[in-house]
Amino acid sequence: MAELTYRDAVIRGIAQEMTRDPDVVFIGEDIGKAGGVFKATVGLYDQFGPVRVRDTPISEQAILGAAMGAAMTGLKPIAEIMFSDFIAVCFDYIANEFPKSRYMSNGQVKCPLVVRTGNGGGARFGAQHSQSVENWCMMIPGLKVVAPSSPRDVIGLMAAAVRDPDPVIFFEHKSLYATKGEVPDGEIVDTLGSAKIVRPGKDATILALALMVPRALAAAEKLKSEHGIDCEVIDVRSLVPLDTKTILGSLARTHRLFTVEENPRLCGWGAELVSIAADEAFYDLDGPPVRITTPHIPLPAADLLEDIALPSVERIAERVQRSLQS
Amino acid sequence: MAELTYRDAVIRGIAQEMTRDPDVVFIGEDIGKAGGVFKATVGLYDQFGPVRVRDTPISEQAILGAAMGAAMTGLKPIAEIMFSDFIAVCFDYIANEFPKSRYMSNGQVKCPLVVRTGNGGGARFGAQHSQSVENWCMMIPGLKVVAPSSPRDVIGLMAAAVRDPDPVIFFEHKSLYATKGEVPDGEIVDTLGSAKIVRPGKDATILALALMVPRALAAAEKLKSEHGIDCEVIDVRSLVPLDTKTILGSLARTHRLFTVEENPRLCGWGAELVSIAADEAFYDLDGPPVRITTPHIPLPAADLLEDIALPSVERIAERVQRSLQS
Amino acid sequence: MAKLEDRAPAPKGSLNDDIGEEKRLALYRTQVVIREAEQRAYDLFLQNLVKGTSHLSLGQEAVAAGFAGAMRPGDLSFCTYRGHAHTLARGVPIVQVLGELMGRDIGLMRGKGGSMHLTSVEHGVMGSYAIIGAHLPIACGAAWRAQYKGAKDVSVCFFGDGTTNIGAFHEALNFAAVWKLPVVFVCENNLYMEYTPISDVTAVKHPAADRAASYGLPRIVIDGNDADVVYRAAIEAYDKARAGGGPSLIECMTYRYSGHSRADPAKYRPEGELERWKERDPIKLYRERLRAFGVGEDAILRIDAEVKREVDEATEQCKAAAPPALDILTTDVYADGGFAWRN
Amino acid sequence: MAKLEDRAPAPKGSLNDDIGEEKRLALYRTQVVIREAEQRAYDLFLQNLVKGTSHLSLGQEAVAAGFAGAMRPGDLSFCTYRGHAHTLARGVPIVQVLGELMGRDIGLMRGKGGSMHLTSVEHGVMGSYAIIGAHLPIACGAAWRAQYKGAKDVSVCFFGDGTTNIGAFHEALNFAAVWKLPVVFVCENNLYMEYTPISDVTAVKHPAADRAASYGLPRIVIDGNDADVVYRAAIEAYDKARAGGGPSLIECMTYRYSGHSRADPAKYRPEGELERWKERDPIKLYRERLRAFGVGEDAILRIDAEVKREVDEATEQCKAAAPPALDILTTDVYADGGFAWRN
Ligand SMILES: Cc1ncc(C[n+]2csc(CCOP(=O)(O)OP(=O)(O)O)c2C)c(N)n1
Ligand SMILES: Cc1ncc(C[n+]2csc(CCOP(=O)(O)OP(=O)(O)O)c2C)c(N)n1
Ligand SMILES: [Mg+2]
Ligand SMILES: [Mg+2]
Repeated sequence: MAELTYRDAVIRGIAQEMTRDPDVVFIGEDIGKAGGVFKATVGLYDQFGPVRVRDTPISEQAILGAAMGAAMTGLKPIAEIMFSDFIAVCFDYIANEFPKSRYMSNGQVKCPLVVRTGNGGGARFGAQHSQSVENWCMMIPGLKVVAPSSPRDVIGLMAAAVRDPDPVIFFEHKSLYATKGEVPDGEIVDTLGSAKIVRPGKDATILALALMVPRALAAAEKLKSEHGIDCEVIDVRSLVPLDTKTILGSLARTHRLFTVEENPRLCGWGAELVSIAADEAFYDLDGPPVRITTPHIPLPAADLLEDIALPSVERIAERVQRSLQS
Repeated sequence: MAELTYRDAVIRGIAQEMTRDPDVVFIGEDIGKAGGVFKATVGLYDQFGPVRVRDTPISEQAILGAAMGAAMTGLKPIAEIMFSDFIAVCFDYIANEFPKSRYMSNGQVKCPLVVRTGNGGGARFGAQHSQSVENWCMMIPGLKVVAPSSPRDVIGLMAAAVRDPDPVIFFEHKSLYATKGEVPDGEIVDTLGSAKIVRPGKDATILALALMVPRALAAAEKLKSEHGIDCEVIDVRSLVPLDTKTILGSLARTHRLFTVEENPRLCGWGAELVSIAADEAFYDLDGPPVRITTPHIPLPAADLLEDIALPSVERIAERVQRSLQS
Repeated sequence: MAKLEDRAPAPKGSLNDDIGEEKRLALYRTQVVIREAEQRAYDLFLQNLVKGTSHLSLGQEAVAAGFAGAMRPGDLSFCTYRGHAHTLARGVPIVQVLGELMGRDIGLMRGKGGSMHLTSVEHGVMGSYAIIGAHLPIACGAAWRAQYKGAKDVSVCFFGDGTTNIGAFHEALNFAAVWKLPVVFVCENNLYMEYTPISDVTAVKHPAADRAASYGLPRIVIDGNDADVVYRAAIEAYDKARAGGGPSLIECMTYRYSGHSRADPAKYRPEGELERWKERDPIKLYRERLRAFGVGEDAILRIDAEVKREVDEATEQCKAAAPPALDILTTDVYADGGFAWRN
Repeated sequence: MAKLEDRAPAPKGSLNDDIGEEKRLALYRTQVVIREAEQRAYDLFLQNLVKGTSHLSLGQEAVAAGFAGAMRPGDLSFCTYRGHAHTLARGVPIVQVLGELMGRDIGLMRGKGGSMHLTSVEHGVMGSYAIIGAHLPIACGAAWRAQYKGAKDVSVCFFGDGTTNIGAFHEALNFAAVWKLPVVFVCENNLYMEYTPISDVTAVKHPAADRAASYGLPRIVIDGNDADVVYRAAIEAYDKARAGGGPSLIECMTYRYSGHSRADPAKYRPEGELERWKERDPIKLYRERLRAFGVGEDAILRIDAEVKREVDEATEQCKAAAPPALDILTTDVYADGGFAWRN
């Protein structure tokens, strides 16, 4: 056991997989010699050399296209898209190429690659560098989508993503890079598609992802101590595959559902989960399922504005309390 | 009154607005001299000349970027993206530029433009030319999103879109181009953000969009004649702004909700509407809200496969009947 | 024939020069296979047996034949929606191509991909891509894998003149050049995008070649209607790539006879243009060369007849073939064979 | 100083040549404004009064001063995240720029945009764009409007060397060239992307200029540290644009003194590089020229002092300023002033 930052967990996760499998290669902008703009790849260039850890031009389409061509023909590439907002400049690969090649070719083409990217707000970077865009990927058939909230999950899910035979979009949360957590020694390998009950409870189920997990947990503590409300908090971890068993199982016990999303309101993973619950667990629900989200706005840069945009511990707690006690 | 095809309605809608306002200009690939690959812009080049109707290179980013720059500085551009799947190659403008410029500039920058694009399946074009991608846009704060189902709505909503001061993504359905409908003479101007009850009914509310509207209507007739089930069918028409009043109003009368979506399952507009209903009209619902969608797959090319992928009249009717009579 | 001045003169040589008789007969046969199969595909549209769209390479056969003819097994082809020709040229059976166009179970992808997405990994056809430009970076990736693994295969990426104006072209070319990847970019300049002349929308005369210098590459324009010229240019580029010399960008001047796709009657072409290009029809030209080099008429006719029979047989087989089983609708979305996105 | 050989020799001339004294003093002042304001911004980071990120143009002042100095009112600037300099150069008050960086209500966009998105439509600063390459097509659009309306304004688009490898660069350049748009593309080649030397990832030596021919444009490389050289190149390009001669692409050789952004200590630079560039510091160079041309020391010192005072005052004003009202969080998403996406 050691305490590690989320940032260092990224390094360790990639290193673990590159050590294991010589076909794992890693490319992106400034990821090599410079160690990445978030310092989340420091040392990999020295450890694995310039052939396996390779700096690219500012050419996101070339980065993802090259990753795909390499994946199709036998490598296991990890490609970095520096900020997840930039997925928009290479979205054709995300939406039309990676996820459709296997299907269109009737199974002939494989695409085992990982796109890792810095997601989310909190750093006062403004509207084009702060978005949570995991929904841009979740809605595309053929992709897998994960978003770890802890250093341990970073390593375990990274390993699972790299070993997975399908394209995986791996969302690292920029505001979690500096956070710390306990990480066991030795190899860590998780499985995609398993949610984690991070706080058991009986009065309501709160689903959260990435940066929203610690906030949901804090809100749950607050609800407990201030209102005696006992919430179960689930870290969804993997949007595709989606662990509906764990989620619906929790709902069957608590009978109330809340989702906490950092992304803007419309068509988020919260909407998907609420819809699944409303359809499949309608008679389990004792009250309306509620989505707590960032409002449907671009993100502002100023700190005070950004702070009230993203769901906060207070807002989560207030909304859950109001809903349960109305 | 005249009978017009949906295709000709596109031409008439654009012509109406170009005649009205000399600042309306129209660009895209093969839209001018050649009249468009769907023949939905035939005659505009001759009528308005090469300065106002302008063929572009295959440069979707340049097309949308140019439209934006022109819109910011005083023109009212209509830009065509030939197939909506290609939004993926210029998604940065859709996701990061158009919708954020006004907000980031604290209201200084305006972006009054229309992107019209051929959306949807049914033409056996395969996975990269058949998608329904209105959700790619609906989830982005700052955009408006419409998808007409009839020739009359094509003209009216086109006029509303062109006159709107915000960026509007206008989804024309490829499989509707050849369909016909009555269209009044003279100028037609609709409003964005109003849904239409296209069939009143009392037993359930069925929400549909674009190609799914005629199918939902046919399914409603089938349900009526075969099972005595009387469904209200609503053509959503505009995803943003969203006419939740009409939709929730209907639900308050029928107490059951069905959405019929052509797009793949996850995070669609159906999920958004089910979530809104589950949250705000929970106690109106007499049973689970149900989404009828294309499965979460890329689209196949072969006709028989494509036919079973998209929601059909039979599938809609069967699903509604099963749900209501269980 | 505005661009004739760019063409190399017809190659000198003899039957047993660097290309040789056997290869020449193979190049001829490939061109005839493409011609006959494409023409058949067109007939099948008219009979409404091919659904959806389809993009033919009639008139452009020499490009496909020359580049594929110069490949070794293991070399990889990356095609566009206009990919029947390149797929056939790698030896994919006609019946599988026509079967795919007709949406039959014997189709190359059992109808799941359709005309625009022909793929046969077994034959090195690594996919046909229908979003303009997308496959140029993908071909870079395959070439990167070859470089990384020390493999000697070359990735060959085909695309049209119109494709040179999209961003992915630029990114791929720079990327390939900087990493010195064994990839060959082949621009089939048939003078048109869908319906718009490439010269209306391009800042330079030769949309690919005139930009090669932007990537530190030599300017190469060849006669794309002469399979020998194409073959030699291909060999040279492949050799360079295999030797670690990096990418090439080759612009082939050619012309498509039919419309852009099934829906297009091609009325935008100036009068006489088609006819002038047909005078330099690649198959006619090649047949004349074979004759001039002394190949007997019977050998030529034998090939013609064999191919004709093959196409006829494939057609009948496809017509009689079953549609795909409907349960493949949801197979092969993910590597586990299914489409489950949840438990 | 690897690229010195590309530089034009220092301009000959005198105080009352084509540029003239008044303009020269204005160019000098603009450079000093940028230098002082940027250095202040940096100090304010260190005091944690500027949050988020920030990209300074220290060392690159001559480019901004020269291009803005040659503009007329009504000409439009399109900037990147490294846009403070170009914004200030158009006359936007320092207090509004620093206020925006500090997230105050008096900020140019009341804190909603932040350092990377400075916009002042009133001053012709049509936005700062933080996605590499995005604004090149947007600038084309503004120029298209000018062409369409018969207006005589020019759109000027600034970007870095690294931006030349992204697809949007290519699309915009071709588009502008084909439509002969009155747009001037200005590449500030400061030798680095974020941390990676541009030469490591680019197939040609001059990432912009060596590609001009791909768009039928002349190759232009200038000394970006000499405001006179920049000014003259700007005038020439603007004149061409206004006369209907179409776009220009100008590569300015320059160097940034600080890291890429706030977070970057810039350790990747070879030893001595920074020092060598500082020998040709644009402000030092310009001050020397003014002196050589006979401008009195007092005039120079007066400008320095005035600017210093302005920056000090702006700083105090910003420190004392209120944060934005929280209700602006949801304003101006749509043109109706709000964010309602439903009724
Ligand atoms: C990104 C994108 N934009 C537009 C299209 C529509 N489209 C298909 S083929 C084509 C013309 C391509 O011209 P060219 O590259 O010359 O190839 P050719 O068809 O002549 O072989 C266009 C515009 C597309 N498939 N993808
Ligand atoms: C599409 C995209 N990719 C990557 C980035 C991250 N990024 C911001 S600045 C930068 C370097 C840009 O270098 P250059 O164009 O030379 O401009 P400079 O910063 O040197 O002024 C990068 C990679 C981005 N903002 N957008
Ligand atoms: Mg072409
Ligand atoms: Mg730079």
